Amino acid sequence: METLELTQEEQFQARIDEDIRIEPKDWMPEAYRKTLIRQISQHAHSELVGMLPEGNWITRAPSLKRKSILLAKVQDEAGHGLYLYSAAETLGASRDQMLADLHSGKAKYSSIFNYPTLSWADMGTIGWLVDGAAILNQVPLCRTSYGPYARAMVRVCKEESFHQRQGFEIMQTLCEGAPEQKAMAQEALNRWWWPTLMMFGPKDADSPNTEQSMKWRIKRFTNDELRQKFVDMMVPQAEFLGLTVPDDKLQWNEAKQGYDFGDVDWAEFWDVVKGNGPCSRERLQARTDAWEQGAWVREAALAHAAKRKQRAEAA
Amino acid sequence: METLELTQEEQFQARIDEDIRIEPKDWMPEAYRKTLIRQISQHAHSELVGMLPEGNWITRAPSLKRKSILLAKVQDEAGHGLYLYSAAETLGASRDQMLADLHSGKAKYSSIFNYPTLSWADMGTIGWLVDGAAILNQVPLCRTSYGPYARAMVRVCKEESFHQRQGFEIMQTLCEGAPEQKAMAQEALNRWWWPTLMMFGPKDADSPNTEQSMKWRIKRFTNDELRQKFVDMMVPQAEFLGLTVPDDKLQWNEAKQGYDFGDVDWAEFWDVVKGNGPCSRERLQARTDAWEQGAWVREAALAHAAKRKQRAEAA
Amino acid sequence: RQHLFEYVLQLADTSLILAHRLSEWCGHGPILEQDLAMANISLDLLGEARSYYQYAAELEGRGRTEDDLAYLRSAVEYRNPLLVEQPNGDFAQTIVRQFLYDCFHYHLLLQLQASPDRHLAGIAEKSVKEAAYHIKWSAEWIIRLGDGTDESRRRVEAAIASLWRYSGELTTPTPTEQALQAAGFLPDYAAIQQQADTQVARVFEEATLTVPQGVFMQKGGKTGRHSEHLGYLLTELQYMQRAYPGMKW
Amino acid sequence: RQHLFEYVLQLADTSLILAHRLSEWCGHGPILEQDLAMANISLDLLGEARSYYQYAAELEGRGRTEDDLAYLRSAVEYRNPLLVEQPNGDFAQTIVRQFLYDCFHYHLLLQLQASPDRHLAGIAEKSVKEAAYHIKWSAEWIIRLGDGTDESRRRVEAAIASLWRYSGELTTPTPTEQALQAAGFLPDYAAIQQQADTQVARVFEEATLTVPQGVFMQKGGKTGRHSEHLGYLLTELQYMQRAYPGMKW
Repeated sequence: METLELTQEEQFQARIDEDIRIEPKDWMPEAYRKTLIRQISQHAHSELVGMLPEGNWITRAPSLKRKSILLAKVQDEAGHGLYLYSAAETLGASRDQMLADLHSGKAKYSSIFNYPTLSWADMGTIGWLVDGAAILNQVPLCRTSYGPYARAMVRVCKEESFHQRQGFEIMQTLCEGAPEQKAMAQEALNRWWWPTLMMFGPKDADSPNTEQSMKWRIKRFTNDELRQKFVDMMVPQAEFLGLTVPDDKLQWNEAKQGYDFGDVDWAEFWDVVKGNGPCSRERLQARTDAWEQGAWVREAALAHAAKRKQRAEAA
Repeated sequence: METLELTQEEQFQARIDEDIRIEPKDWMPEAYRKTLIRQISQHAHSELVGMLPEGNWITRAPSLKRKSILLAKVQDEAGHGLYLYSAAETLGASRDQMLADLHSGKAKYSSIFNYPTLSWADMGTIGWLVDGAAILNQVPLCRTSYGPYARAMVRVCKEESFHQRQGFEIMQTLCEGAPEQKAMAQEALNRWWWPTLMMFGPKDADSPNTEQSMKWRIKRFTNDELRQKFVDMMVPQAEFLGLTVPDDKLQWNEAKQGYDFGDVDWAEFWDVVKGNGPCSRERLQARTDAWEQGAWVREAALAHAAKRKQRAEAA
Repeated sequence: RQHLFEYVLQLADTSLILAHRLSEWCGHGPILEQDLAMANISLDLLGEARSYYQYAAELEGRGRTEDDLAYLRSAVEYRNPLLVEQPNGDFAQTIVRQFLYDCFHYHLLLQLQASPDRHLAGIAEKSVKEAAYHIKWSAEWIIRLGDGTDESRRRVEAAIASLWRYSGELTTPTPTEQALQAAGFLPDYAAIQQQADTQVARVFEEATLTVPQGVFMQKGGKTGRHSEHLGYLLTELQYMQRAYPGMKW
Repeated sequence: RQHLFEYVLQLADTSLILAHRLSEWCGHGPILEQDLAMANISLDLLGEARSYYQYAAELEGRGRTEDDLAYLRSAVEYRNPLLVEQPNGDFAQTIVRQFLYDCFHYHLLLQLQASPDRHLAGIAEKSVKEAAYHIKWSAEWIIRLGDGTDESRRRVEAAIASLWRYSGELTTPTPTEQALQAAGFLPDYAAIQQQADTQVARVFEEATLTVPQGVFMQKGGKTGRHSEHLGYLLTELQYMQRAYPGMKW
């Protein structure tokens, strides 16, 4: 009889295989918990750090309407960060600890945010390409096995696709505008295309954790699958805009019904991952500055709350 | 016999009356020394603080040539500050003490620098009007009784009149330019005219120290005399530029062969003197910030010099 | 009508400049939730500014758009009071600037709802609800900082010492405002000042802070005599419109 | 000729941006004498930039002026290396930025004097005298700060840690520079790098500072891929020309 009983781990995997959500109070393997905390907090950090490159153009947005849309977008990213930190907290991680790991460089965030935003067209390109890539990465996560994460991703993805449309619209306006505007759009695409392809991570052959993550259904497609999907989706959009994708090797492959495309500069990819991106230092500095300069504010809020509590108890 | 001997003070005054220069090693009354230190250091502080309103436009100058001229001009002001601090040091004042008095608010500087520079035309107006007024105040000081001060003023005045011509030239370019440029010039004149008239100090009736200073020949004209001279000099220049002096009461007086003009807003004058000028706080803050943030640099320079000296002595 | 145009423009500039300052915090706030709160208030003010600019453009009737008014006027043409252009400084400076402005803004909007100018009244009606939230937020922070730690108290006191002198301009009417008051379009500022003072006093008391007395009040922004800070703000705000004249974005 | 134009423009942008950064110190230096010194260097570089821009305009032959080139190009069109656009930071950051640049600049100018392009050689001949003064000044300060107090040492070390990674770009030739080197218009950078390294090592030794090893070198500025700092610098630098197109000043 005993041999027929499933171990906890087998029961857990069986639930996952049946697409039953895992909830905070359910038993879960320690490796699953740890992997999820790492992944969710990394995602939360990406939202937080991701505020910086776009935040860089809020004060210089070219119209009141654009200023408003951009500020609202960056604000949404702060909101996504909040959802995601909360989701990670259901796994026993504390927000302070996660932030400490970000600030110490222990925790990672998406490398794409280590590139600078140099023109207004970058606001379009980030919305269109970077958010587009993020959506491809994230939509499958709406069905991920961990309940709080999946629910957070549903909200995130809804807003992200809205942002993506706004980004595309910025590009469209530029491409239909004056020659300087179209040139600005092309120049931005030239800078962002390759870093965006890097967002899907290393090649499958160099991505050892993929298999376990797919088994746990916290990942549902491989890096290369998503990258192919992205190229196939974006090339026609670039053509629609009248922009040229900066890749000589790009070519339609009738047999695979998809595009062949050049190889990412993996040396650059690993340099950026190792913290040598063009803005790596500035991004982390901006976050730690905000955190350190805000310490007295957080302390004041705690001290005041304690005083209030004490007074309420005394009364 | 004794009654015929002159006291030290009488000898001193006799030298002054004969226009013989007083030099650092000569005997001088304590009040003379103190008055001079106050006046020279105040003048030095004015050069130092005076760097700020014009410095405010160096990074926004409208052409490379103008940027260069403006930077050189502000640099000259730093140089004037140096000459004048040195002149005051010959009277036994230390530069550190004079600066401490500036930073504590004990020492004054010219009130004109407590007004903000809000447009490029202010660079023209300051050169033309403010330097023009400064020259009227300062030219007589080239013949002042105290030698080091008089010699410093000779150098200062030479450069100031060069600056004044440059300021006038900026105004002329604006007035001969596009309508927006001429409007910019007029708007600047409107803001600076009255504060410039205040540069000559209170009315003679309210200026109790004038008499003693004139006796010591550290002042050679009264405030009202200089103010009249200034108006008589500037009104035709404004006319030449095609600008309107913002004074309803301005009118040529054939009898006195000079202009009648409206009264300065003395309430504003005293407010600014008391430290309530529009930029009083910012100016002093900028200077104390520079001083405090530079403390470690000065300490390092001293420490290094001491180390070198020690090594030289040991060798 | 010219006076109304000028006044609506003043309101627009004021909301825009304060919104711009708040937006500078975006991504750099001391607490993520407060980053969101400041972005919210900034967005409210930006929306209010756009309503005013659109209305001002309509009143002027010379075909200028909201963006022309915001992006193509120089510092000396801007009409915001000095308070809102002051730099963010630390969080305490931002909170004090916001609270002093909110106390005025909220009570002004309450009154403007009854303006005989229906368009203006309509904007006020919509904005007053947002302003009620702003003042709640900034008042709570004044209390937390004043009655928090020694450091927060020191910082909020320093902020009050540096910003109080700009509060008087808000309720000191310019000739334009006087003309509109005389015509019954604008409420009397003495009443608004009293309401604002009462609110400040109440909040400061709870925050264990002292209301400054006898401070010399600076003014000038509402008549175009700004601090030197505004020019730098405008170089950023206006750069794109200036660099690419007449383009659509 | 196109390469030469691009290269002269790169020299011009480099001198202008560094001059601009130094000019930001004006009125705020730690010692009045050093305020003067920084203004002097800034003026030298500004003069050098103007010579290059004028020559670039001539090479281009499309009627653009020095001001058109300086004021009407966007950040991605600017060609200065990343080092010179880095913010002033504290005095130590300014000194380290200056010293690293001076070591390259001085040795480059020494070589450029022998360029077959007589115009370029002429500008170099004039500028090298100034650059000799600059390097003397910045080297002395490196020594004072390194061998000064604990605090100055800590600060200069922090500045080296943050700026060293931009030094490699100076002697990493772009395709344009390679083409000019191949044509004999530009000296080989390996020799310049060696001379600069020797000088850095000598000065650091006297300053009791350690030369960093194995630092990942950032590049991009010379091909238009700048840091985010440059955009803000240009909003100020270009504001007037952008706001009032085509006017004379």
